Amino acid sequence: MRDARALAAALADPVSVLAFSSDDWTSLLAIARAERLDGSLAFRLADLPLPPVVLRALEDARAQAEFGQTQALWEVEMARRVLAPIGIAPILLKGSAFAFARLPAGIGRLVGDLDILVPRDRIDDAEAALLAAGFEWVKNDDYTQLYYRRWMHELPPLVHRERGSMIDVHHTILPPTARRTPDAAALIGDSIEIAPSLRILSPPDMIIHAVAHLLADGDLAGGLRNLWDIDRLLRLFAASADFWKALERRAALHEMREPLGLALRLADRIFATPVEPRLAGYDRMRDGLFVRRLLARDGWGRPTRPINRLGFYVRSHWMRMPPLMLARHLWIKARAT
Amino acid sequence: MVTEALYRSDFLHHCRTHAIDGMLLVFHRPSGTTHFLASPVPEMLELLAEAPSDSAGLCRRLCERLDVPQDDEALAVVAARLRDLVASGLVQAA
Amino acid sequence: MHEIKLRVGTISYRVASPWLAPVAALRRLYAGYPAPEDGIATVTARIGPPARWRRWIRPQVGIEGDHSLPDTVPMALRHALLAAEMAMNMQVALGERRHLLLHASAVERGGKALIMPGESGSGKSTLAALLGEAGWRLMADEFVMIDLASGMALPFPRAISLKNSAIAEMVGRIADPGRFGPQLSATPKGELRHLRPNADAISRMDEPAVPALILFPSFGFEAASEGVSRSELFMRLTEGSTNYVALGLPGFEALLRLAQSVPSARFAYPDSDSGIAIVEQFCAEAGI
Amino acid sequence: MRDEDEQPEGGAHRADQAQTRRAMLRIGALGTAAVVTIRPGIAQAATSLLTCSVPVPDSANADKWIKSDGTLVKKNSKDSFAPPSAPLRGEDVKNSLKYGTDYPGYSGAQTDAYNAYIQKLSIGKQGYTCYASLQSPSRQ
Repeated sequence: MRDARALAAALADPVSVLAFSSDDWTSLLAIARAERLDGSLAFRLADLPLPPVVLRALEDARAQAEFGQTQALWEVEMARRVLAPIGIAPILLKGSAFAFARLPAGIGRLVGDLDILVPRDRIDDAEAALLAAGFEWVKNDDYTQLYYRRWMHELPPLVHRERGSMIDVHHTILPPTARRTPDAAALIGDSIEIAPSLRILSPPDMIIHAVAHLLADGDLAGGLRNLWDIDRLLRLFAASADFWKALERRAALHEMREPLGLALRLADRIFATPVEPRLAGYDRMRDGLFVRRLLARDGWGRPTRPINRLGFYVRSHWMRMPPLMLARHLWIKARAT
Repeated sequence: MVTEALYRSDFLHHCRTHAIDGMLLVFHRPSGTTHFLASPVPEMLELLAEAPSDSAGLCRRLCERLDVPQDDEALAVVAARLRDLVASGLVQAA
Repeated sequence: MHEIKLRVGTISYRVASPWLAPVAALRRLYAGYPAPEDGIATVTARIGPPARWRRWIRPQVGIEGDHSLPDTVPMALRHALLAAEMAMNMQVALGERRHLLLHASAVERGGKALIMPGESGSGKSTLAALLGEAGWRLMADEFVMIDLASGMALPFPRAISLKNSAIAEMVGRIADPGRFGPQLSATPKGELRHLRPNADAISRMDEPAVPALILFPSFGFEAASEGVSRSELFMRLTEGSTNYVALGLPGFEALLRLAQSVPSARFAYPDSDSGIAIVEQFCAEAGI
Repeated sequence: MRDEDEQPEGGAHRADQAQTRRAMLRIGALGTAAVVTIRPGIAQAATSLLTCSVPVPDSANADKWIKSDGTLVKKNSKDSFAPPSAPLRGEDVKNSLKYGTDYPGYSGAQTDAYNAYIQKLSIGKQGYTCYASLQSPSRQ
């Protein structure tokens, strides 16, 4: 296998694996693990007649995913116990939200750190409560602290000193230096209470955040998994009437029309996700670059296409920072390593 | 006067337990963690599972159950062990 | 990329490298091992240059694969075989989710397994290698897998890493030089040489055994021994297990069963002969 | 191979128990942990030479405290420190010995005592292999 296309096909259309040779299986498993999609793959291929040795490998991935979900839900509960008493109902983001709400995007998904969104005027209270409950800074040097507090949309990451788990506390979904400014108050205003003192984003905002996470805020590392989230969410949400209209309104409100269109086109091209053509817009020349970047993985699970990757790395920083700041940031990073 | 927090635990419901070498070995399902608990922690958990208490109330009930006199030292120890239990998630403020 | 596929117990490996030499060395070391079931390797271990130019200029080898740890320190190319072995270990340590992993060596006699957990330097590998040539079947030198449902110990007879003085000791006892890998000098673990388990260990790699005794060796002391309580046994086995926590309740049940039913002791020994004598004495008591 | 589940019977034992119950509600009892949680082994086995750890003190002396010169003494002894709650990470030990950094969560005086203990480790002691591997410049 020369890229991750077979993995994308296996996720979107599981029977495509029935024609696999033994070498194809080895490569598929390596690529799926590298893209952190092995758990999702294991659930997608669950009921197929597969070679026993493959079934056992997928069983490992499924067990790992289930353990991850237990841990993620426990971290949510521990955060709730810290924040509820001071009147903060955090909005769960990404994997934790999918797991807690039992959304299809959460099935088999690896959940990393706990990401939560809190109102900006409560972020100092949240920080103080978490520090008092055993969380500490991962990096406590002046530059990191200043960098996050001035330029980022979240606190510097916190790690729990006993449990070793990490929490990212956001006050919006894009850095203030980004060219687009999502409406944080609207994200919070439209959020849904899913359990006492716990909330998730509304369905359209959940898509907008997934898009921001995929395109506007990163170098596309882990992009295939983020795009798979979008596919799973869209297939669920699109069933309700007026969803696409609501999505369009929210995209305009959050200044995310263009990235949303790109994400929809990518989901369509890679996972054959049913999307609203008008929102997706026409294919652009550069869409192909994104597709290549998202699938850049060889049959041994190694990253490929370094030039393309480098371009996306610089792009990710470019999008977040004015050029002079970028130069300063890359200089400090370079000296630190 | 400050109202003292109430603590509760649904420890028996959430845990698989096993007595071993005078300690209690506990597998806590919601967190997936394993704990070794030494006295008086298992007794405190049992009491909190029966009924929520504040720290002082728990100390009184614990000393009754263990048949030892209650004093300031016992109060301090119970308060400290409660903090450990809250940190581990086995007990939460009600 | 060059690659070799082989099966060790329940693990079907593909080991890949951009250099031919380490793969050729693995082929010699693992001669006689079976191919993966249905020809499908499900675990990829890799070694590779940590940066592109490192493939050519003062080459260095990074430890990679399906599962990897950040910040593992790359090694010199002449230690590539060790790096490949570590990459294979790492896949099991980080990826295994169907069996409880114990960081231990194990040998079997009469269907009963003696399990020897220990840190590196405790002598667990050397003792297992010696016993494996003296009437016991070698099951594992690094990882013992405990089946979650049956509680049986499953073999994982990878090549044994002999370190420092253990090398000469085994060379003196084993007639077939073909079973030894190349001598690796000044590795992070000192002098190192791999030893292929004997034909019996390889041909019976699918044959489980009942855990019957757990001994914690420590090398380099006056001979002494003492019992290990059930709670300490439980705790120590979790310390050496890389997947105990991830297995959840089934892992707890399997480990508790082990800690409740298998007798355990620790012992110190000054040299191999007295180590083996102590082990045999314990085994006689435990009816192995 | 003893079995500590077996408990002796009798009145003397019951009196002992009452004493033990009292003792565990004394301030002194707070020196030992009553909740010990098992944390994931961080792939120690696979990468022991890259990421090893040093238990302070070794498990046979787990209840001892450490004096500033690194010797082990009975717990609560004067001028001694409680051991760290977990084995010290090889990486932290290296940084502490090389750059004088404190162990995360421990004071400078505690760090010095732990380092004095580590530097006295001899072959065969728990943690020695790790300590030795950190000393060798070729093993960075």
